[in-house]
Amino acid sequence: MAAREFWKRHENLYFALTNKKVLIGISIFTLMILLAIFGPALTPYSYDEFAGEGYLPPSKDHLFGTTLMGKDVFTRTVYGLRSTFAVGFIAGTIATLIGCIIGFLAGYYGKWIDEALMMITNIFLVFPLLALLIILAAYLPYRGIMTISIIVGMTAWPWTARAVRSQTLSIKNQGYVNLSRISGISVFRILREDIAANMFSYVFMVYILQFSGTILAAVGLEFLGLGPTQGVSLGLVMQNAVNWNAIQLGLWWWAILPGLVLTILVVSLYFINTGLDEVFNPRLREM
Amino acid sequence: MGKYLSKKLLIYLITFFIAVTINWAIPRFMPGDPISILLSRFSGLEGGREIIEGQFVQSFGLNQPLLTQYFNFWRSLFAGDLGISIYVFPKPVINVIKEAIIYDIILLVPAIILSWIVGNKLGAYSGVNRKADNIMMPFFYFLTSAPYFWFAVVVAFIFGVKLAFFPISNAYSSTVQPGFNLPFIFDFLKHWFLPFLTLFLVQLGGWAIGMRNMIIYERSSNYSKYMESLGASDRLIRNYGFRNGILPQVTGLAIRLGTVVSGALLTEIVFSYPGLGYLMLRAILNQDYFLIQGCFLFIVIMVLAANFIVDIIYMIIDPRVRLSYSGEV
Amino acid sequence: MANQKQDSIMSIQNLTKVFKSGLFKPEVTVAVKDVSFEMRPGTILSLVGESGSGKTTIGKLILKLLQPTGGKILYKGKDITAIKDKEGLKEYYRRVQAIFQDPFSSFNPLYRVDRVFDMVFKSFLNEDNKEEKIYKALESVNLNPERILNKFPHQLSGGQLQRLLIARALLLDVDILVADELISMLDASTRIGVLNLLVELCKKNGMSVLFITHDLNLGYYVSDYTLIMYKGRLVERGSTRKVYENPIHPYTKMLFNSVPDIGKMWDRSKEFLPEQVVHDVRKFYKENQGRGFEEVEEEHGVLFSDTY
Amino acid sequence: MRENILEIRELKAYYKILKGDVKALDGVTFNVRRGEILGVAGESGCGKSTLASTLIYRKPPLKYISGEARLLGQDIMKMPEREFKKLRLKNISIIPQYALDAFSPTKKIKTFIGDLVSEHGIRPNKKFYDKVAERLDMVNLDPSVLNRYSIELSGGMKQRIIMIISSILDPDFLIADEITSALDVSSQRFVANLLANLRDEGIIGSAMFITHDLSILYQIAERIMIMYAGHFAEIGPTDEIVKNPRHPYTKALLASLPQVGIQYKDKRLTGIKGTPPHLLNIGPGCRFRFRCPYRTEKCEETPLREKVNEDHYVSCWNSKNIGSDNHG
Repeated sequence: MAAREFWKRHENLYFALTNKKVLIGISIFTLMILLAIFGPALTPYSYDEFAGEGYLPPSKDHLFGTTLMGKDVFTRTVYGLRSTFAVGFIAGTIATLIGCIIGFLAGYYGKWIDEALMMITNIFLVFPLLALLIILAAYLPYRGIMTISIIVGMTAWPWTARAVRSQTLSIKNQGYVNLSRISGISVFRILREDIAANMFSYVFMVYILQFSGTILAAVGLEFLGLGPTQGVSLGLVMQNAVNWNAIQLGLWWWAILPGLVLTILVVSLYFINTGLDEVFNPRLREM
Repeated sequence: MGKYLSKKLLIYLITFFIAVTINWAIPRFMPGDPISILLSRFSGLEGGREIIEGQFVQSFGLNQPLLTQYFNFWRSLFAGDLGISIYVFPKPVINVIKEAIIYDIILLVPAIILSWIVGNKLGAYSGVNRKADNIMMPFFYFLTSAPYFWFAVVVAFIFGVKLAFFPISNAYSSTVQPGFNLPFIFDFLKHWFLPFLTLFLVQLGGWAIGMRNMIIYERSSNYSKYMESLGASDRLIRNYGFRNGILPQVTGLAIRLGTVVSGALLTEIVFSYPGLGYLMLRAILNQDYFLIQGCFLFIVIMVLAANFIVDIIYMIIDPRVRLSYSGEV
Repeated sequence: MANQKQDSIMSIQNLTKVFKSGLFKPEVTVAVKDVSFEMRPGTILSLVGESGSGKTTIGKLILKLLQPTGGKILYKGKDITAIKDKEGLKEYYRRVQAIFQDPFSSFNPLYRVDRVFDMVFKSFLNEDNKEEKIYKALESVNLNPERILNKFPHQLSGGQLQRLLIARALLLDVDILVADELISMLDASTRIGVLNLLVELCKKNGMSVLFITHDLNLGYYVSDYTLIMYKGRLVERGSTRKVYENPIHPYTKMLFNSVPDIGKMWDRSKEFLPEQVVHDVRKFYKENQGRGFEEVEEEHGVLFSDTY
Repeated sequence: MRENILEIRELKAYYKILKGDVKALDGVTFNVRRGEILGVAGESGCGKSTLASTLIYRKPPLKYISGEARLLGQDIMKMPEREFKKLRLKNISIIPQYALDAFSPTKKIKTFIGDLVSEHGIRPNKKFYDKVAERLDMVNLDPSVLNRYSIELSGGMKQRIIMIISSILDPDFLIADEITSALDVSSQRFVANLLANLRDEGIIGSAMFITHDLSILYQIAERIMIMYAGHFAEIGPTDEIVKNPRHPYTKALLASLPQVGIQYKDKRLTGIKGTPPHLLNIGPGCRFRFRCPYRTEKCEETPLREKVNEDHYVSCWNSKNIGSDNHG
């Protein structure tokens, strides 16, 4: 009986956990996280070590084969995955936070604050961000994961700000916000309990998209050789492969497998997002 | 209508202004003293002394106050002076870029337009046909999740290496004579095809998913219900839904232009296709800051121009904007 | 009107609200223009108008959810537009409250309905005997506390939720209650109960109620005074009986002619066009040029021309 | 007696959802005659809008269960969709509740009308648009509105245009679903009158006017049907229903109706205590019994429809005890 009450109250959670897309997405995502955490412990090599002969196709010893020089591609991939997750978490969080704050302020206060913030947002929106990132990164001689995440996060927020703004606008006009205002509740509490709390599910979905978006942006930078100056990243692995003409030489495992892992990771995030979309918008559920 | 366009134009002007300002500011204020790196690189080249005299003392004007430097920067910009390239020394950056940008245009314009059209059609079909939906959707998700350059590698490997149908680097073979002759055009198209295919396919997924959701959404809208109540056929209702679903897709095009252009830059690198992306990589590897900045500026201009075109199209197809009932896009 | 001023608890004077949108070429909408009236304890004032007439804006201005562009709102003689600080605002809301149109949107769906009581206790009231006070208030609006408290809004009906908000106003023992279309979302059979309750409590506790409505029949049923709004203007004002029995402004006349009423058939032989009223009003203003808002009899005033 | 355009017998349609059946329309019987406007009234959730959907736009989860609905003699419930499509707009049509939102934002009104009639094999030529212009004139609109988009029109204009569109092929039976609810008082009167004019001019054969507002029905309906919680309650000539209601719900509904001339100080109106029952998997029995002052043990059974007067039918076990003395 209690269980039933629980599901009745958390109907959306129930739908989320019975949604095929969400389940598949979460499973793959979890698998990837486990791979990033425990992967390095599973492989006997380190990412920069010459682990064996070069030009080895995938085998039991080298799951993803070896590079031309004999580095273990699997090892490089799992280490790269770590850095990818780190970028996704940090940059995704930064972008979501900035987007939410700007969207909140614009939507809640309206008037010239709204006009000004939306002007800035629209400018960022039309700016080709990769170009901006390139120019920023190109002039930074030393770049860590943190630096990359921050510059990616600082440029990825505009669409979030727009989305959050329109959500705030629609919630702001709900009667309960006005009721809270005339109940002598502080603006901070209204923002937290009436607006933010009701936007939580929405913001969560935004975060998922930011996570995948920032990962892709960061990998693009890495591929240009503008990623972290130390360590290994998925983009760097692929850049090496292209620079060394891996595909022309037939080392497809080097050029393709690390990117495939990344693509699957992004697909899983999309699955979670669309699944949740179906949960929160019953109109899409019918299909 | 005028209000809508002027508001957009204002945003683009401000964006351009900011881009130029960034270009001016970055070498001056970034850590690591990039200007001294530039100076030292030039001084090693033949004729580098004159460049240093000309560029740095006059237009760069490093010994002048910042504000004057800033105005001088704008002045030389309008004179078309973006500096001298190191990578292809001593060519002016503007000429280097002019030669490269044509490749971006012939790659991007067909890829964007075709992908948008085909993607929308497929998405609309997927939105009304459950069976097709189940088969196509995972594929679309895969496409839209793939990084451009990785997908380029996959395409190059399959079509260029395994099947060996198409060449996978450069814009044309060194054996053909560039010009309006058939062998050259054929050779050119062969080189063009794979980068085009990459850009076409990766975008396709996003458009298809977007249109599919729009069609489902429009299908449950009130006008659809009304039309069905009055005996309109599925075909007509679908056409109406498509017509309305197109609007957000055009807006989506504007929003995604930046990403697509970025994707094209990376794709060019994989295929050594000599557009701005490939040029930029060379510039980065050679620490050719003038060229990096020139590329940056032109990418911004390209995206802004494309945005403006999309805005005009949007205005034409959405009566609400045309009649000034809504300024939002 | 002389004695009206004496015991009025709130006085609205020449209230004007203009909305501007857009930073560069602002679009200007005049929502409320030069509206004046008084509110007295123990009376219900109905503010009648169609959509876009500015009636809801007036409610929001009184509640300080919007800032007026011009004019004054005096509460016990003090201009409330001057209240800026948190304490002053709290003090004001201690006595001036509202109930909004949509009962379901008046409650944050994530919290139990008790939250509306918790909020007022935290802000305004002494927490001693909190539960007892809430029980008493709920019982006086004919709600069974056991069945209401600890529930989520979607578990209750619209009528129950609106009663709950009336109970909230009762707890605060408010002077002024703005009831913005509070029953328009309720069904015929349930809304009369809520309405009766509102009138009863108004009379018993000496509340002054601003009953904002588009429904003339409901306005007539509950109110002592009536204000008719048209395009941001107060066009007719007075004791309900007088306004209803002897409407003078063409807009008011049109409203009374078109309200459906059981027992009184519309005259279908006469052509009736809603657009006609615009011309009628223009003509009326033109004929009475130079005149402004005038009292035609005791407790009955009419706007004769908008170009005074 | 005039010809029946629509004959409904024991019609049932449920919303089939995960948790079971929502019995929103549960056994309704009535006729609509040529030339009449039948008013259907009741509060939200009484099944009046479900009735409209069942007749013209059935989409999951709403499902037809049993009973029949004969339009000009043909049972439209069992008719294949392809055939029924041909009857729409020509024989049966609807002015939907969401009329103000029934336009496609990117099509001109002219295109919209033209596309709709083309589906029924009618060429939208000059002659056709002349007819449209004539109809627009009837609602005091200039033919130039045809070249406009819906965003350029006011609410009242949209409502009128939808009424013209829905009746453009002179349907025998027109469902008017809450056509006055979203409008201001002044437009309400115009729109309600317009419905009656369409009927008077013979443009529509008959209409079913669904609304929660009894006082509007009083103005234009010949007969009124009252529904409660998916059940038929009462049907009869307008005057009968208003002056001599025989169902306790009708009586209570009328007693709760404010009218100009009645003030709280003079006469206290009474509401109905409680709320309508939830219709999910609801069992048999009179559905009003939970709120009914006349309730007896018999009410645990679903009441039968019986004739109480000429043209006046009620579903209530105690209708005989409900006097005709206290209203009117």
